[in-house]
Amino acid sequence: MVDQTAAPEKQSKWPDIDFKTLGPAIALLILCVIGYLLNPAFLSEGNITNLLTRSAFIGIIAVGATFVITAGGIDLSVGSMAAVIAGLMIIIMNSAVDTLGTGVATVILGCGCSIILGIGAGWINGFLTTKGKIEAFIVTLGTMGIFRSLVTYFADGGTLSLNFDLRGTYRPVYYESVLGLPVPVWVFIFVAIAGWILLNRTAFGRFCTAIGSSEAVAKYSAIKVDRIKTYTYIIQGLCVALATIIYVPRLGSASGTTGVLWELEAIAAVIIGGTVLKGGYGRIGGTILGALILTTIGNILNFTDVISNYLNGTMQGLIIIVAVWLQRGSWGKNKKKTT
Amino acid sequence: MVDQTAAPEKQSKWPDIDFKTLGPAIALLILCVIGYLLNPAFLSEGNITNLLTRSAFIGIIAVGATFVITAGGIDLSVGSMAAVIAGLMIIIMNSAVDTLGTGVATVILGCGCSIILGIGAGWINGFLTTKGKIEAFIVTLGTMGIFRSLVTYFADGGTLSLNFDLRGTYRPVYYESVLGLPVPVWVFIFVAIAGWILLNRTAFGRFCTAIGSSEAVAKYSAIKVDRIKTYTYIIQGLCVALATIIYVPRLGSASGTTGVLWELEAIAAVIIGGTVLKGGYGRIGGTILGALILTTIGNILNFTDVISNYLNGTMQGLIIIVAVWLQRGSWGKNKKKTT
Amino acid sequence: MDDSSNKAVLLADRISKSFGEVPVLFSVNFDVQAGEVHALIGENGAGKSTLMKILGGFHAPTSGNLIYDGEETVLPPNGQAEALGIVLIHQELNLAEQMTVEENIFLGRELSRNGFLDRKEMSQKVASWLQEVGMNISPNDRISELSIAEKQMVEIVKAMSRDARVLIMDEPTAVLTDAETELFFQQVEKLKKRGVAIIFVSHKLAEVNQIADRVTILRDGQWIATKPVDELSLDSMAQMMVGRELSNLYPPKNEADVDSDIVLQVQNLVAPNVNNVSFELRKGEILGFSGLVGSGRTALFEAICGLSSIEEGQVYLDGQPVQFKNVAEARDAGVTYLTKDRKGRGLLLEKTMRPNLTLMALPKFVKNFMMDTAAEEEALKRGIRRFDIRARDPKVKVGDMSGGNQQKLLLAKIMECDPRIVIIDEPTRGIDVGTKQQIYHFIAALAADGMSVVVISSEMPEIIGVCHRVAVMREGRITGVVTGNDNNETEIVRYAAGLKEARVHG
Amino acid sequence: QEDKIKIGVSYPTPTHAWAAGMNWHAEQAEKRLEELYPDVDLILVNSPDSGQQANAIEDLVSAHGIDALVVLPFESDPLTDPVLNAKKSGALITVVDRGLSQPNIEDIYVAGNNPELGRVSAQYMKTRLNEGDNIVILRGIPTVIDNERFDAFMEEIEGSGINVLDHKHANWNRDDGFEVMQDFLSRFPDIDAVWAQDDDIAIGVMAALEQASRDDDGIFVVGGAGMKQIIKRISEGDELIPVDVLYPPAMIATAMDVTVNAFKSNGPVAGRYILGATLITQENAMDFYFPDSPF
Ligand SMILES: Nc1ncnc2c1ncn2[C@@H]1O[C@H](COP(=O)(O)OP(=O)(O)OP(=O)(O)O)[C@@H](O)[C@H]1O
Ligand SMILES: Nc1ncnc2c1ncn2[C@@H]1O[C@H](COP(=O)(O)OP(=O)(O)OP(=O)(O)O)[C@@H](O)[C@H]1O
Ligand SMILES: [Mg+2]
Ligand SMILES: [Mg+2]
Repeated sequence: MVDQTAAPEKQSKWPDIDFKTLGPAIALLILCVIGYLLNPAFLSEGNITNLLTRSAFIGIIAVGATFVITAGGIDLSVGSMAAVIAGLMIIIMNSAVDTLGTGVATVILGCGCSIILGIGAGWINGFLTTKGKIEAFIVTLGTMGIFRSLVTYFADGGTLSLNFDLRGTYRPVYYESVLGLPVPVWVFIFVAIAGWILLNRTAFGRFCTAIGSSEAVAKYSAIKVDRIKTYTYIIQGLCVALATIIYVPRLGSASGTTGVLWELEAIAAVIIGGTVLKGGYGRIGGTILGALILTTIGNILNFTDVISNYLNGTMQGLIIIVAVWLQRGSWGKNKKKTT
Repeated sequence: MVDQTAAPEKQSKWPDIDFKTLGPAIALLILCVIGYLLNPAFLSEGNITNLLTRSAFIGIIAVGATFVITAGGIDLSVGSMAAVIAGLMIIIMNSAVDTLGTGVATVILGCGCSIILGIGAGWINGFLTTKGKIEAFIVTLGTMGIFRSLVTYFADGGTLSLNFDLRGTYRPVYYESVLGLPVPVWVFIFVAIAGWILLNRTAFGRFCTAIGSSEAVAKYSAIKVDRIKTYTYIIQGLCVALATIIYVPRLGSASGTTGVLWELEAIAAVIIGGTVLKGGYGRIGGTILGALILTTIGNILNFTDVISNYLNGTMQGLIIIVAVWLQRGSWGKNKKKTT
Repeated sequence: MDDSSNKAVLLADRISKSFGEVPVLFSVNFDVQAGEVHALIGENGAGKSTLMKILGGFHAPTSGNLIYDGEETVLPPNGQAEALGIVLIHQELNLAEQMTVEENIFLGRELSRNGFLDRKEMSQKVASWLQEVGMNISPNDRISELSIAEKQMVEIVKAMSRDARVLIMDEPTAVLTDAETELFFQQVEKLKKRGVAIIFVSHKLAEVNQIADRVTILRDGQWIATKPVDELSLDSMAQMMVGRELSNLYPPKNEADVDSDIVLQVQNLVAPNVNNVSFELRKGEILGFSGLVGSGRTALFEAICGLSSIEEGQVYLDGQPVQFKNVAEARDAGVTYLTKDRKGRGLLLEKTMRPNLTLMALPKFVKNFMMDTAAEEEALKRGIRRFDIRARDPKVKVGDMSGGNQQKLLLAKIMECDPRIVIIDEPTRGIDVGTKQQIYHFIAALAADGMSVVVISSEMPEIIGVCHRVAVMREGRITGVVTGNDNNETEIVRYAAGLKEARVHG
Repeated sequence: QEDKIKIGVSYPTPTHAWAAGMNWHAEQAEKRLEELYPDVDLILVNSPDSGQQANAIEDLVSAHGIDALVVLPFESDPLTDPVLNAKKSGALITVVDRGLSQPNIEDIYVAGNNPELGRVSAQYMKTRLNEGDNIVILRGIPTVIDNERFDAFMEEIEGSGINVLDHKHANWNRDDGFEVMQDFLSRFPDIDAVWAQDDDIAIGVMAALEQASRDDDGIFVVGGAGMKQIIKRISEGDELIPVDVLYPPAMIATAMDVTVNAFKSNGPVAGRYILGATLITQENAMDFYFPDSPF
């Protein structure tokens, strides 16, 4: 609402386009400069690669979240979903070692199951939201608790670990590079492009935006609101599954603490990127930048010990607020406003 | 949006009023019956008192959250805010012992500071949201991180403990009963009644509803939107301060883990109670019941060992979803609906 | 003009307004005196609403002055001018949907006693006001549960309750039926006698003729004339608005072929607010639906198009039984419904014209799984031309377009679906005479091309002028169908009011 | 700067008192060692979860080019690979508290003994309780550590005739300890002892006992880890909390000492240092009392 009412005030077109589109990019740039000034190693190839690879998890999940949020929903369950999918993947792969061995076949089986699980979990969220007519916030808060406790249960309170030999087979998916870029980054790029096309260049993306703008108008415009909304949750589930597929080889394990607070990070990435939380306007490009910004903040804080470790959270919070404030460009307009 | 479009579907007045108002009450009743069947001690006076006292924290915070949400905002920072206020209160009281002694004066000073801090923290959230034109989600996600890391910093990562003698003076605020009810329950009752009156019987309550319903309409009705929204965050801060005042004497300590996830619990209580997450419709009575429902779920799970400990989260999630589903009454209408 | 401006309560002196680079008003003069009704007319997008908003303080003029009570004034923003006695009823409904009638009427001006709301007092007042305008709703009803007409009446009650010295009303009657308009005008007369200065915007020229004392005509943001109403005939008003001679408003009726195929047949339909309705629609026919507000016309067609559920009865399309589960199925079968609630259900106000235009027919604009933006652009150009949509800035948000142009866009949107049967609910709501004429001709052309059209309208002349046959509904039933010579106002009103009821066989 | 010996120290963000104590000891050790050896730079980083700890270790290697890594893993399995990568970069690896899931990665291993903590607690219970007595258990956060402690406790208590009425997770948190204990007290009229496993939980448990006025009928609480307030009460002969089982937060300092030594002493330093789970009683309490530590 804030954005809707604020929008008409913008008198000239220039600063508007500027900030919505370039805002997150500028924020990221400033962060990079700060990082470099703190420690030139920040711009070393190794660090850049690390940064991109790390952003991949949250970034991929956030692409899914962009669809959910654009269509006016919200998904709080993604972190727990990632944990439970990782857990089940590991269980399935470990038990498939007996029959399929520790080769690629088992890994592919695991990835396949991951995708099926992601789609299934997304469908549950979507179904309960649309057919059950329960607020998305409640549904996904509920499934968040359920998924998280399920993974703890499967792991018997401890950690589920991938068979050691299997880990060798699976490792390259996280650690290898193709054409100079690590595999997770490629997956990220792929998901980002696919997401961008889907949101901006297909009828489906239009439907999401329309539903987020006004469900009633969408319904009267021959859009199958419930179905499309369910699809957004399924896309979210799929993205979580993909993120999990590249997460598992990294740490080779899953536990009750896997993916804690990823949901907030993902949503934050989406909002920092310029998507409107109440729906109706989504920007995949912004989301990608949002994910990069969040990862960079963490990275920079690891690069310096000027600040007490305890105050990391303070820095993170401040930077997020300032980044969004800068990009919303409200500082330029404040005095023009009448209220 | 869901709710706005759903509303016109309701054909007869009866079932509508029924479920919105009585739904949470029925859900609570069912829970109590289950609790009693699992273990008759559930209805013992001691347990009921424990339950009510525990609900007081979340309940008081949730009353504040009802205002914020009704006016179309959200506050994710309440748990961390409680922690940082508790921490500062303890620091202030401990250092006042030298001058004011360990008597009531110091406790009153502490409580006064708590209220000032709560109002201040709420004002910061409100100011950044309204004047900074930053989404409430981002602002309060940021302040959530900031508050949480501040308390960890103050406590040096550990626990801040109240001076032992002071604790003796302050203890009764949590542990004593007046007319058969513990003090926190009285505070809860007071806050609930004050909140109910404010929301339902004053112009301010109407302004909140109007803003949540449509900011444009509210603005065109000469309502000072920014100011009212800021007030809702200040009320939220005040409620957090009150909750903290009754929390501190319980264990006399605060740490980085104090109040973790209270924000989600408070918001869940509000939504379970029937308030609409996107704003425009708030129910204090429902919020109270929502808080009681959440506490009761936790209590019941401690009263039985039929379910694996690890699955507590699953039960909690399921019960929340089912409770909301029941009260939304969509099960009766499903077949009449078309998409 | 000169002598009148002395007595003017509110006077606009050479007002200009631009939105960004787009100029909308050019040095317009306007004034209103105590105890008079001053009507403002003009084509869609002429700048009437913009001028009203400036007079109400909601927009600041780019240049020019407002003189209130003889003093140059800068009005406070956001409806705070109400405190000065200037009240505006917006063209677009401006109510908080989830709140009750009473809460809305007193919004921002609540009566309190000792800091607590005096709910009894407010409730009583609202109840008596509602009664005065003949409204049969409770102060505790939620706005979201009211029909559009009822919402408009609530707006009117809200405005009239505010002890205005200047009451500005932007198309208050657009969604009202004649009966309601009549009640409304009685209130206006009362206010006038009390010395309130009233500004009235409408596209219904007959109404203007009836209620106004003076008329100002605006064209393309320019002031054209201000005249006492007696010096103007309906035709001259229309002519001055449009800037050219208007031929006959309604197209000649070529009688529909009574033997042509029945494309849509409805038998004993029971649905929410619809009670056992049967009718049939032939190829090339224009079938009107008349009735009072809330008679169930909208409910009937929403049920047919899959927007609400059918409880009993059967719908046949080309003789085949059908039951659409959603709008998409109806659209794919060639049946489309244009809603009367253009703001709430018709258009995405935050988006520009293009996505709105193609939204309903989106599958048509997909090429290789991608949106074909070129085709969309093409469609937009076509739509703009065909329906004469005038938006000075093609990238303007639909919510910022003038009401009439929104309506035209909505029509264009429906037509993108290439329907065989098109159901238009209140097709000309808020549309100027010139464009109305175009739309009527357009409907006639559709029928001539072999399409079937259902026109739901509360404007009696429109129904009579355009339709071959008219079904009249009352309380969810069809009480009669009139054709030929019976297709006249008295006959329809008798059916609508329940004075007469025919046994209608399916 | 280049010629300095850089030692990265990575451990979980202190979110409960024990970890805060560990953090305090680490900071003390940093100050002490950097003063003692000007050419040693210790870099302390904490992380809130496994994934971020992996990030932090990567950053220690890539940005700081560490010569040695002292790591207290958030969880064993997930951090095995990242630590292995650090080792591949040539760093000396010291693992603290939680072993990695593959052998031979670490050069030095310094750890407490979780099963021992459970066992010692159970043994003490057996000395105080008789057959047919009832106890309740408040566990930590569901993790491997909690499982190890719990399983060892149950194994030891088996056959003694002591009834374990129920066990619930109190997440090493005071508030949870308080609430779970309140409910145990409503549920079970006869409880003879409580194994709280951790001193934070024990504090909550004692508050609940006090509230229900059941703190003076001979019931006692066994905590764990060695929080200063608890140790103080033990030293004063408190009946309610007669003993504590040590799980020293200072182990990280030990590990840092040993690691620095590996660079400073001539002989090779390697091996395993397992610190016992000492039973703290009134007699030896003052040996474990650090009034300045936050823990
Ligand atoms: N906030 C705005 N931003 C940009 N353009 C605007 C805005 N408001 C109005 N306009 C433009 O100003 C012009 C005049 O609109 P206005 O609403 O005043 O017309 P109107 O005479 O009331 O027409 P109608 O009879 O259709 O209601 C239109 O072209 C419209 O698009
Ligand atoms: N969304 C709704 N919620 C509640 N009641 C409704 C709703 N829509 C229609 N009704 C009621 O159903 C009845 C029929 O309404 P409907 O809109 O079909 O009438 P209509 O003849 O189209 O009237 P109008 O002249 O307003 O277009 C009325 O009593 C109306 O109040
Ligand atoms: Mg207009
Ligand atoms: Mg150092």
